[in-house]
Amino acid sequence: MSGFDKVVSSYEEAMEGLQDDMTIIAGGFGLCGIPENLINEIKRRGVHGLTIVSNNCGVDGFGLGVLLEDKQVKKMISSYVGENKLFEQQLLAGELEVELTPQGTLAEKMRAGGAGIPAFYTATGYGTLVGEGKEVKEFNGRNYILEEAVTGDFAIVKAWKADRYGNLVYRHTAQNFNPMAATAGKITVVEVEEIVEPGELDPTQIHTPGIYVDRLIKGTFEKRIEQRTVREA
Amino acid sequence: MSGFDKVVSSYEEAMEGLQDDMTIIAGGFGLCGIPENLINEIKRRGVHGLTIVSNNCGVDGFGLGVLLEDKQVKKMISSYVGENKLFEQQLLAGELEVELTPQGTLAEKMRAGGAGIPAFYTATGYGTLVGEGKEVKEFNGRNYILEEAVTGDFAIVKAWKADRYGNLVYRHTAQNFNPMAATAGKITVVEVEEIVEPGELDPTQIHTPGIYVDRLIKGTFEKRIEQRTVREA
Amino acid sequence: MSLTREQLAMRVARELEDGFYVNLGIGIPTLVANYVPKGMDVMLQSENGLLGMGPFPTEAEVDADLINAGKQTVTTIPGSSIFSSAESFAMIRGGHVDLTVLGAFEVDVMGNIASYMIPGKLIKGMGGAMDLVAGADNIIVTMTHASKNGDSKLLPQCTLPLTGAGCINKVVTDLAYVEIADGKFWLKERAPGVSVDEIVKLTAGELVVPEVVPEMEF
Amino acid sequence: MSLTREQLAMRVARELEDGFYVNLGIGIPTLVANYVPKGMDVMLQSENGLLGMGPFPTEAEVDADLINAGKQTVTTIPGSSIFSSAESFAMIRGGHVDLTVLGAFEVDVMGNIASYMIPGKLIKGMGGAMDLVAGADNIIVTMTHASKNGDSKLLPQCTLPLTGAGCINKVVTDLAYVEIADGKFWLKERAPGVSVDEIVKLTAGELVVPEVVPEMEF
Repeated sequence: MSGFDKVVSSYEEAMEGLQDDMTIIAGGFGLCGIPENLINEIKRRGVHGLTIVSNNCGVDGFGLGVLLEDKQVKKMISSYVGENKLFEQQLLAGELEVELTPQGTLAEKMRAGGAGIPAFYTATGYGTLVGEGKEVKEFNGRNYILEEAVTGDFAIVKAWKADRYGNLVYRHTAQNFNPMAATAGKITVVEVEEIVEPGELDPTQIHTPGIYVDRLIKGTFEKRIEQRTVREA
Repeated sequence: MSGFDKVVSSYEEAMEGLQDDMTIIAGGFGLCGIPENLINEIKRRGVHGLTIVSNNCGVDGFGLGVLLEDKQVKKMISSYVGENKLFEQQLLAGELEVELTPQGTLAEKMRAGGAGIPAFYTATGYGTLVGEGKEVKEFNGRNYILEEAVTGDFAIVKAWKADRYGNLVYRHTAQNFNPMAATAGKITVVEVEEIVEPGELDPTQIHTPGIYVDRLIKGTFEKRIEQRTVREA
Repeated sequence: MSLTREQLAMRVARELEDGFYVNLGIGIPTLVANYVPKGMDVMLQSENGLLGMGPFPTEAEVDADLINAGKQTVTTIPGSSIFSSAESFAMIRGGHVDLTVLGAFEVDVMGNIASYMIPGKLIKGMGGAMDLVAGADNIIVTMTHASKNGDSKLLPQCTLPLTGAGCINKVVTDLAYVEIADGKFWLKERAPGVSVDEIVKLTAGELVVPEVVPEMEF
Repeated sequence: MSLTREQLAMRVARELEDGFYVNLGIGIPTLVANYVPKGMDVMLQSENGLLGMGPFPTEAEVDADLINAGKQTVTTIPGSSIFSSAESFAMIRGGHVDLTVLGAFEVDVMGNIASYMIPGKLIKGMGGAMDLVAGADNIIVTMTHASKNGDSKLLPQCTLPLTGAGCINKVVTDLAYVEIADGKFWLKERAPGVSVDEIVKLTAGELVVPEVVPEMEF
């Protein structure tokens, strides 16, 4: 295949180059659309001092929560955390730092990071703790705060289908933060459920163009459900 | 149908409320994916003093160029103009003002306008005429200029297919500026080639969600080609 | 009698209009979807990236890849769309959502809201709430008028860390419907059988009481 | 002999690498696509919103909805993707395009480039050029070394309005391949049969000339 073939043959290869103290941008919302196996590979590698940019931090024993077990995470940049006990323990013990960031601001910071926008103004968080110490500017009579972009040494992403060139399609709301994460990594690693040949995906229906993707691997997924809510049939 | 049915029955109804001195954001790149019939309706209405935000200004007798015939346009905010003689004449006669804006900055200004981002930093244009008089800020050792969002009283958009709720799908590179334009109008009017029932479009494959669309009409299109380049079969 | 959770939701539902795109927070706000008036359609926005949320799935329909902002499994309705979280908050921040309903710990006469953090307790984060209150023109806060100890939640100034500043102008409590303007609360309606005196007693911020305060009807 | 248009394109093409995403400007840069080395794949980005541009269509394939940034009808290759102009410039501004090739009127020793505007002539606009030069780390400018009047285009300081400041470090002219660093031009290669003296004479900005200047081979 050509130089555009992004497929790698093992999870070890997928995360090659990951080192202590790196920043990782992760897709996923709750446990939906998270790169389960890439997270497990990070755990296996035993790197420490990580900064993780992700909306949430998984649960005990699943998702990003597994990285807490060996205290691999130094800092979380998230909008909502604390769905697991280890997280709470390490936070209260001062072993873990959290930078709470509004969900929409977090999504936009990732997009900005990938799009070469170093900073943008938003009304979100003005007049709150989130706005403290940030530049304020008035536009049309309203106050906004300046938020800076985020980028990562790695981005880890879960998609549904990909072609070998790394063009990605997400399934339902498993899309969430994944498209922005994919743009914001120096090295973007994607795991998917199915890999097809270039040309099999409709060019106008690709969620993430392959230009953002460095490595691609096919995995199998547990897809654990956090809140299983059902109605009578 | 429900309150989400955006379909109107005439072009007159589609552009109802358009007045002198309004700002209109238009989709399209060159003559590709332009809202041909909505432009013609603006001409028919004879409103004047318009500010038009569009990457280009059409050609003599087609696209936005027709609005020059009766001097309806006060100001163009564009990245590339002057593909027609009337434009040049009116510009040189001081009857028309042009605010040249880099193409990527223009696209981002429209997106920002729709997304509640009043301004963003970009390196594009720093140290050039575009950057003059704009705020400069350094991030990671590089200088960036602050660019403000644009919004319009109306946005006019051309899509391929829509459902009655205004969910839109674009065809090939006729997408271009249309998705951002759609988000940036106080009133967003869309013309399409085909209207289907809600549920017929795949929810994960919609380019513009219907929430951005106020009025929807089915039209027929000339789709003039600016540079017809072909190879031997 | 103070309103039940269902009555709170019913009262909020009266603010709906046909064709509204609505974001409903967790808890009582979620119940509002059950009381959409007949002949009216609203479409629910879930900030993780879904417009046109349907009911919970049947056991057979459950799909781990289709959840709402509360991480619950859901379905979609015909005409729905699914998109990234950046697009979702572009919608919210850009003011395209017609109505946002959310709970709160406190509101004050300046339209400030505190809803995500109680110092000393574990802080889980604001999720999308700060974006929602900053992005919407039309927000309804639903909450009890006072705590179980009788401490008012409608204050001269919020005591807890804010979720948003100067962004709230409608509050539906179990005792009253109150609007916020010009640095004051304005009593508009009272719950059936609840006296104006009781509302006044449990409202710590300045409350303007008109001569006649209509009783809500259900 | 100064390089032909085709030789200019061939020389630029040597900077390509397998798997490069490349944006080619109008004119000579477009020709580079014809000289991609054997066994190497590159993918062409067109800034209106297309990655994976193919050749011109046959008469039967012509589609008004499928054009490139030069407004020419084109085709797509397998593995292409099509997206909005905002997404396209996110790619460009974010530095994801591996190589940008464009023409210019002037460059100078500080890496400034002037390419879109000649005062006194009708100004058509910069299109995507300012975004391209600001977004790419790896840019090659192709142009003639001097005007027909013999005026150098490699200057101590650009005289025309800039397209970008401090962003150019590689220039392929019809006479030479020159790099820009530390406020100087650095002569790296000369066109076949072109003397170093001639290059020096036609380079107005400070030019560092090494002892040996290899001749390009074609």
